[in-house]
Amino acid sequence: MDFSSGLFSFLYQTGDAFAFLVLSACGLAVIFGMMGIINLAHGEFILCGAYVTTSAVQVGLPLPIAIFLGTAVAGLVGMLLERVIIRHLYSRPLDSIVVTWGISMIATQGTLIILGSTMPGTGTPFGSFSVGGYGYSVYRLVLMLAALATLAVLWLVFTRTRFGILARATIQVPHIAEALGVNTSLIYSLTFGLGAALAGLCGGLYAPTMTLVPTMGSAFVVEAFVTVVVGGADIFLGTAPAAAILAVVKAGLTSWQGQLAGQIGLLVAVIVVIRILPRGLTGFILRERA
Amino acid sequence: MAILRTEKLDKWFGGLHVTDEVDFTVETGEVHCLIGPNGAGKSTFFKLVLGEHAPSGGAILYDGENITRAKPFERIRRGISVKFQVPGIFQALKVRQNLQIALQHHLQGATLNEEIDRLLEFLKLKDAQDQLAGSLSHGQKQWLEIGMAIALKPKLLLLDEPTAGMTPDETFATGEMVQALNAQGVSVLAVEHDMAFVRQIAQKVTVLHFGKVFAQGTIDEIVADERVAAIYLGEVHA
Amino acid sequence: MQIRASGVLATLGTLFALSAAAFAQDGEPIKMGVLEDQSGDFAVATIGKVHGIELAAEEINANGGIAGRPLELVTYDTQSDNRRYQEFMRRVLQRDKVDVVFAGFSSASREAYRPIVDQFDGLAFYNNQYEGGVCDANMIVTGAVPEQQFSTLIPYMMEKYGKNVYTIAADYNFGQISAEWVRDIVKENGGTMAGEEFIPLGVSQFSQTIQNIQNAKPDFLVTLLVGTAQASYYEQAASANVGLPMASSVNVGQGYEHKRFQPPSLADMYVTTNWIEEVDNPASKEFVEKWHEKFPDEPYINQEAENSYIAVYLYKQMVERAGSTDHDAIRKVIAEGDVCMDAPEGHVCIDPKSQHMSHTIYLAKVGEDHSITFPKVWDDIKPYWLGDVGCDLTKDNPEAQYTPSDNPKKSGG
Amino acid sequence: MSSRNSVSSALRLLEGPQTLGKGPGFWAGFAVVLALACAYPLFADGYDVGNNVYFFNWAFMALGLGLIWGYGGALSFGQTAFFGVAGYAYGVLTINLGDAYGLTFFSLVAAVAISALFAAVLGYFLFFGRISGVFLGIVTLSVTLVLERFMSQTAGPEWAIGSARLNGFNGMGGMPSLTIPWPGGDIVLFPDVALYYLTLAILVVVYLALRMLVNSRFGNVLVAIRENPQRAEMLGYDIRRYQLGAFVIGSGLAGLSGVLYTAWGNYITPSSMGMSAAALPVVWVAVGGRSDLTTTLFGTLLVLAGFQYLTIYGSQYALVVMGVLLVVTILAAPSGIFITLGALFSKGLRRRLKRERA
Amino acid sequence: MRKEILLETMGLWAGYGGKPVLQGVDLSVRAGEIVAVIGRNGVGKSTLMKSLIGLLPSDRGSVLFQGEALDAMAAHRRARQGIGYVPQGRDVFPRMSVGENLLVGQSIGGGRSDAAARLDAIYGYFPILKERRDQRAGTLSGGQQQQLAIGRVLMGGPSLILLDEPSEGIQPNIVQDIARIMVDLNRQTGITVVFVEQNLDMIRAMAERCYVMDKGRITAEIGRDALEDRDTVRRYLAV
Repeated sequence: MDFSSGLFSFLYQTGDAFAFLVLSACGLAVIFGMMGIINLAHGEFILCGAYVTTSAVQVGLPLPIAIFLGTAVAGLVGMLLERVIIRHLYSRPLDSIVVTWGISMIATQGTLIILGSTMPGTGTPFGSFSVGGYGYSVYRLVLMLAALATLAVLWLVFTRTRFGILARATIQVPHIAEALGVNTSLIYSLTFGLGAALAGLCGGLYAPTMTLVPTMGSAFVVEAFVTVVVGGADIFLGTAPAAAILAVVKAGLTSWQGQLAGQIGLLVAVIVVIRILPRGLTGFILRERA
Repeated sequence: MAILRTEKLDKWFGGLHVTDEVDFTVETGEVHCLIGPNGAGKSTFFKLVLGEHAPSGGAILYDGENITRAKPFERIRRGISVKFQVPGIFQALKVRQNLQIALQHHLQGATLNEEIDRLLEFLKLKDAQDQLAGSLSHGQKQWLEIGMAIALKPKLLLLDEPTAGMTPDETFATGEMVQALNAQGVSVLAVEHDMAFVRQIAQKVTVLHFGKVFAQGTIDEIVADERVAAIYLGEVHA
Repeated sequence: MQIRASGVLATLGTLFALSAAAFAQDGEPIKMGVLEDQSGDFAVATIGKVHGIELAAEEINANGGIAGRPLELVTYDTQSDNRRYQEFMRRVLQRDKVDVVFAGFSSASREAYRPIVDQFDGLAFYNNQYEGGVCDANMIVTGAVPEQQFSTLIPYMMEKYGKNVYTIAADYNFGQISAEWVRDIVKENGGTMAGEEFIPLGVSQFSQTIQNIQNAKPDFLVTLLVGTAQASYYEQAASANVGLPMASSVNVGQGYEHKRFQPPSLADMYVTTNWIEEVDNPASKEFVEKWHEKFPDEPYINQEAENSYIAVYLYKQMVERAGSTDHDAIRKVIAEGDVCMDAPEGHVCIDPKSQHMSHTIYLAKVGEDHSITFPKVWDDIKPYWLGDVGCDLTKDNPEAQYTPSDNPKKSGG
Repeated sequence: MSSRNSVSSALRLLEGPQTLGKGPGFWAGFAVVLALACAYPLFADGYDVGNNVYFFNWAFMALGLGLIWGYGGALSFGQTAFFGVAGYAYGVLTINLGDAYGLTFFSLVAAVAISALFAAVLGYFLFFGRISGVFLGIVTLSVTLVLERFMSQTAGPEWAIGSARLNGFNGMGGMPSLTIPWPGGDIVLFPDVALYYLTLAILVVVYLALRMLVNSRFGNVLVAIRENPQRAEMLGYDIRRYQLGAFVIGSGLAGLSGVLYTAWGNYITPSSMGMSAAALPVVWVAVGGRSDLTTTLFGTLLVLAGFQYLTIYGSQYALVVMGVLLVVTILAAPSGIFITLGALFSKGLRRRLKRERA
Repeated sequence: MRKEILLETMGLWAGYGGKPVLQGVDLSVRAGEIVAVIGRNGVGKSTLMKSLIGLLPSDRGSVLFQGEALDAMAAHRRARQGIGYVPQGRDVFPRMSVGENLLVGQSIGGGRSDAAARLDAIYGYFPILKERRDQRAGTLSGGQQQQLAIGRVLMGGPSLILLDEPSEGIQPNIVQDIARIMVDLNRQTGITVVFVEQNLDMIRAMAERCYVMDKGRITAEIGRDALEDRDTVRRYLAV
C-alpha cells in the first residue's frame, strides 16, 4: 500500500468510526446533556428511525425523504413519550432510567409481535469506488458527511435559532428562563423530541447498511454510552471531540490489532476518563476556560 | 493569638472579583461579626473559610496552621464548625438523629444519649425530639443546626445569618445561646444583618464592602461611622 | 444400502405394531418440554423451530400418538436469555416432569441448561447446528457440526477458487472453534490462510475488516458471523465492492439472509446446510407444503426447523423401540446404532458414540439475484469427530464439551 | 458482662430510624414469615424449593443496591459487574481447587472478597473523583457493558486461568456446587432442600446484619449524606469514604449473589453482565421501594416471581406486560409499591411518603 | 392625570416550605409609575418579587395585572403578559453570549417584535453590551451583568419591569447610570417599574413613591419628599 492510499484508508476508517460514534451518540447526548436523563430507550428510537425509513423506501419513496420521515416519526414519538411519561420524572432522574428501560422493553418486543422477527433490507445505494486497489463504499462517505452535517446543523440550531437559544437558557438557569417568558416545559418536550429524532436519523442513515431486527438498537448503544461518558454533558465541547478521539483510537487499534483491540480501546478510554476527567471532556474544557 | 486569619484572600468568579485580598483576623475567644450590604462578598468569604470554594489567591490560617488547601471535612475535624444561612439539617431524619449524627464522632452509648438530651434541653427542642427535622418551625430548624454545629465541640463557630427568618424572641434566645457558648471558650464568627443581634453578641464588627474590609471596630464605633451608614445607603463611591 | 433401509423399516413397522398394543391401555400423554427463544435476539431463527415441533406433534397425534400415547407439548419462551433457560429447564424437569426436552438455540443457552439436565438425569434434544464437541449422554444433537459442514465445503471451495483463504469469525466459541476447523482443513488440503479475524459479538461496523480482507487478497472468504449485528457485514462488503466468493456454515441455513437482504449482497455465497426450504426433492417439497398449510405466514423454513421436526420423529421411534420413555432404555436403543429415518433432507441416523446425527449436506449457492442453486450434495456425512477423539457415550458419560484443542485424545497424548 | 452489653447494644440496632418495622408486632411477623419460609420445603415440591433458592440468590444483589442507592443515594447501574466478577472468580477457584475439604466455601469467601476489592478500586475512582448522580449511573453501566464485551471474547484456549477455561460468550461451566465436607461422603448442595436452608440462612443473616448496619453510626452518616451531603461533610465526615464503604459492601453482596448463582446452576455467563441483566436489579429495587431493606427484599422477590410467572403464562406478550407494569409502577408509586400501598393504610408510612416526595 | 392601575396585590401570602414570608401584602401600582419597595434584609422583598412573577406560588390572596388575575398562571405566561423580571443577583445565562442572553428576553410580552430594532435601542442605552456582545455573560463584571439583565427584559418590550436589588454588589457610578436609564425609559416609553432596593441613591434617583416592607407586610407608604429626609430613610433601611 503506498503512502497516499494508506493515508486515505486511515482517514476513511477514522471517518467511518467517527460517523458511527457521532450519529449513535448525539441523540443520547442531547437528552442527557440538556435534561440530565439517561434514555435507555435510545436504541429503540434508532430502531424506529430504521424501520420507518426502510418501510418508506419499500413503498417507493427516495432514500433521503425516507430518512427524513424516519427522523420525524422518531422525534414525534419522542415528544409524545415526553408529554405522557417522561415529564413526570424530571425531579427523579434515577427513576427515569427505569422507566425508559421499561419503554425499551415494550418497544422491542412490541415490534417483534407486530412486525415480525425481521424486516427485509433495502440494500446500500451509491455503489463503490476504489483507491489504490481497495474498494470503498460511497455510502460510507455519505454517512461521514451526514455526521458532520448533523453536528453543523445542531450547532446552528443551538446557536442561531430561537429554539436553540431558549433551550440553552432553559438548561443553564431554568427558573429565570421561565420568568422571562420561556415555556420551559415545551422546551423540554422539544429537546427530548430532538434527541429522539437524532436517534431516528441515526437509524435511518444506517438502515440500508444493517440487518433490520427488533433488537438492532443494541448494536449502537454501547458505543453511544461510551462516547457520552467520555464526552460529558455538552455536544459540541464533549460529544464531538470525544467521538473524534475515540474514532482515532478505535480505527488505529482496529487496523493494528483487529476489532477486539478496538473494543478494548474504548474500555480503556472510559477508565482513563473516569480517572482523569471525571466530568468528561466537557468538564475539562469548561474548567480550562473558567 | 488568632484562631482564624486570612492573608490576601482572593476570589474571582469569571469576571467578578468577589473577595478582594481580604486580610482578616478572628482572635481566640472573641465573638466577631461580619456585616456589609448585599453582595459585599460575605457569603463567599464564608465559603472560602469552609473550603467549599478554592481561593484564587491568598492563604487561610487556622490556629496558626495553613488550611488553604485542606478539605472541608478536615477543617471541621480541626475544630471549625458551621451553621448555614438556609438551615442545613437532615429534613427526613428525626431531630434526635440529627444531633446523634453530629455527636457520634466522639461519643457513644449512654453518654451519647445524655449529651443529646443535654443539647435538646439547651436548644429548647426537648418536646420535638422525635419529630422529623423537616417538620420543625423555621426558628427551631435554625436552632437545631446550631445544635449540630456545637455538638462537634468546635473551637471556632461560623454562623451565616443565624437569625434569618426568626422572630425577635427567637433572635434574642439565639443570642443568649451564642453568648453561653462563648463563655465556654468558643470563638465565634457570624455574618449577620440584624443589628440588634449584632449588638447583643459582637465584641468586634468588621464591615465588608465590594469584597474588601471597609471598616472594623466595636458595634458602637461602627454604628457611629458615617461612612458605614453611607455604604448601606449606597452613597459612598468605593 | 437400499435393502438395509427397507429392512429397518420393516422391523420398525413390526415394533410399532407391537408397542402400540403394549401401550394401548396407557393413554397417559408423553410430555415434551419446548424451550425456545420466541422473543429477543435469536427469535429470527428460532420461532420456526417451535413450529417444526408443533407440526410434528400434530401429525403424530393425528396418527395415534407415540405408541398410543398422545404427545403433549409444554412450551416456554426463553426470551433469548440464558437465565430463563436455567429457570425453565428446572421447571420442565422438576415441576412438569416432562419425558424429554427440546431446547436451545445459542451454545450459551445450551451450556446454561446442560448442568441442570445432567443433574436431574433428563434427556434433552439440541436441534441446532453448532460448533460441535458436546459429549454428554443426556444430550442428543440433531443439528449439523463442523466436520459435516467444513469437510465438505472447504475442499470444494479450494478446488473451485484457490487455496488462499481468509476467515472472519464471530469472536466466541462457535466462531473460534469453527475457524480452527477451517484452518486445519485448509492446511490438510495444502492451502494457506491469508488471514483470520475475530469479530466481537454485537459489532455491526465492518469498514476496517473489509479493508483488511482486500489487503490480504484471498481467493475466497469464509464467513462465520453470528447474530444480526454481524450479519450487517454482507451489506457493507457489497457496497464496498469486495466481490469475493464466500463460504459459510451459518448463513442462509439459519437466518435466511438471502431472503432478507437486498441482492446482490450475498451473491457468490456458498453454504453447507443439511436442509433449507429450497431443497428440491419430493420429500422436501411435501414437507414445505405441509408446513405452509399450517403456518401460512412463516417467512422462511430454515434448517433448524427441519432438525426440530425430524427430532420429534426420532424421539417417537426411540420411545417405541425402547418400549418406554425411560432414558436408559432409550440410550440402549441408540446404542444399537440404527436409529434412522427418512427425513425431508434425506436419510439420517443417530451416531451412538456421540449421540449426534448424520446428515445429507447440501451445498447451497446464492446467486446474483439471491436465488439458490445446489451445485453439490453429499449424502450421509457422519458426525465422526467426537468418536475419533475418544467420546463414546455407550461406555461412559463425561458430560463435557470437547474442542479441537481440548479433548481426551489431545490430553491423552 | 461487657460482652453481653455489646451484644445487646448491637441487637438494639436491629430496629431504628432507618428501617421500617419495630417492636414485638414486627418481630412476631418476622418470626412467622421466617417460620413459614423454614416450613416451606415441607409443602412444596423440589422445583419450587430450587426455584426459590434461585430467587433468594438475587436478593443479595438487590439488598446491596438498596444500601448503595436507597440509603447512600448513589445509583450504581453496574452491580452486575461485581456479580459477574465474583461468579467467574468462584468458577476459576473451584475448578482449580476442587470441592474437597470445604474448599468451595473458601472459594465463595474469596470470590466475594475479589469482587469487593474490584469495587473498592472502581469506587475509589468514582467517589474520590466526585462522580455522582446520573453520571455515576452512566459510568457504572459502561463498566459492566464493557466487561461483558470483554468476557464474551474469551472463547479461545489462551483464555484460561489454571485449568479453568473462561469460555467466552458460551459461559463458564463445570464448576462444582457448594459442598460440605462430611465424614462418609461430602454433601453436595444441589438446588434442593439443603441449599434452600443454607441460602435462606445467609439471607436472614445478611438482612439482619444490614439492618444493624444501617441503624448504626455508619448508617446514620450514610443516610445523612443522602439527605444533605454538604451538611454531612460540614459535620466533619469524609463523605467519600462512607459512600465508598457502602459501595464496597453493596458490591460485595452483588458478588455473593454471583457466587450463589454460579454454584446454583454450575454456570456463569458474560450476559449476566449485559444491559438487561444490569437493568434488572435497578428495577427490583425501584419497584419494591429502595428506601427500606424490607421493602427492597420483598419487592425483589415479588418482581422476580411476577416476571417469571408472566414469562410462563404470557408467552410473547410477557416482556410487553413487564414493561408496562414497570412504567406504571414508577409513575404511580414512586416510593415503591409496598410503601405506597402501605401508605393507604398507615399514617406513619403516609408521613414517610410525603417527606420522600418533598 | 390618574392612570389606570396596572398591578395590584390583595392580601398576598406566600412562603417556602410552610414558612410564610409574605403575610398579606397589599399594594397597587398605576401604569407609568416607578415604585420602590424598601425595607431591611429578610423582610420578604425578594419573595414578593418572585411571587409577582410566579416563580413562587402564592398561598393566599391574589395578584392582578391589567385587571386580570395572574394567580393560576405559570411564570412564563405572566411574563408573556408583559412583565419583565430582573432577578436579584442578575442570573444571566453564564455560558451564553451577551447577544444570546438578550434574545432570550424576546419571549416577554407575547408577540415577537423586531429584534434588530430592539437590539439597537438596548445597545443605545447600554453601549457596553454592544461592545461585549459576543463575550460569554459569565465573564462580565457585576455591573455589566446587571445591565445585561435589564437589557434582556427590555427585548420583550414589557409594560412592567420588576427589578430586584439592582444595585447589589455594583459600583456606585454604574448604579447611577442604571437609575438614570430606568428613569429615561420610563419617561420615553411610559414603562412601569417596581423595584426592591436598599440603596438610597438609587431609590432617590428613581422612585416616585415607596412602599416600606417589614415582616412580610407593607407597613408604610412614603412619598418623594420623605425620601429627602435622611433620618427617616435610615430608620427604614440602615444598620
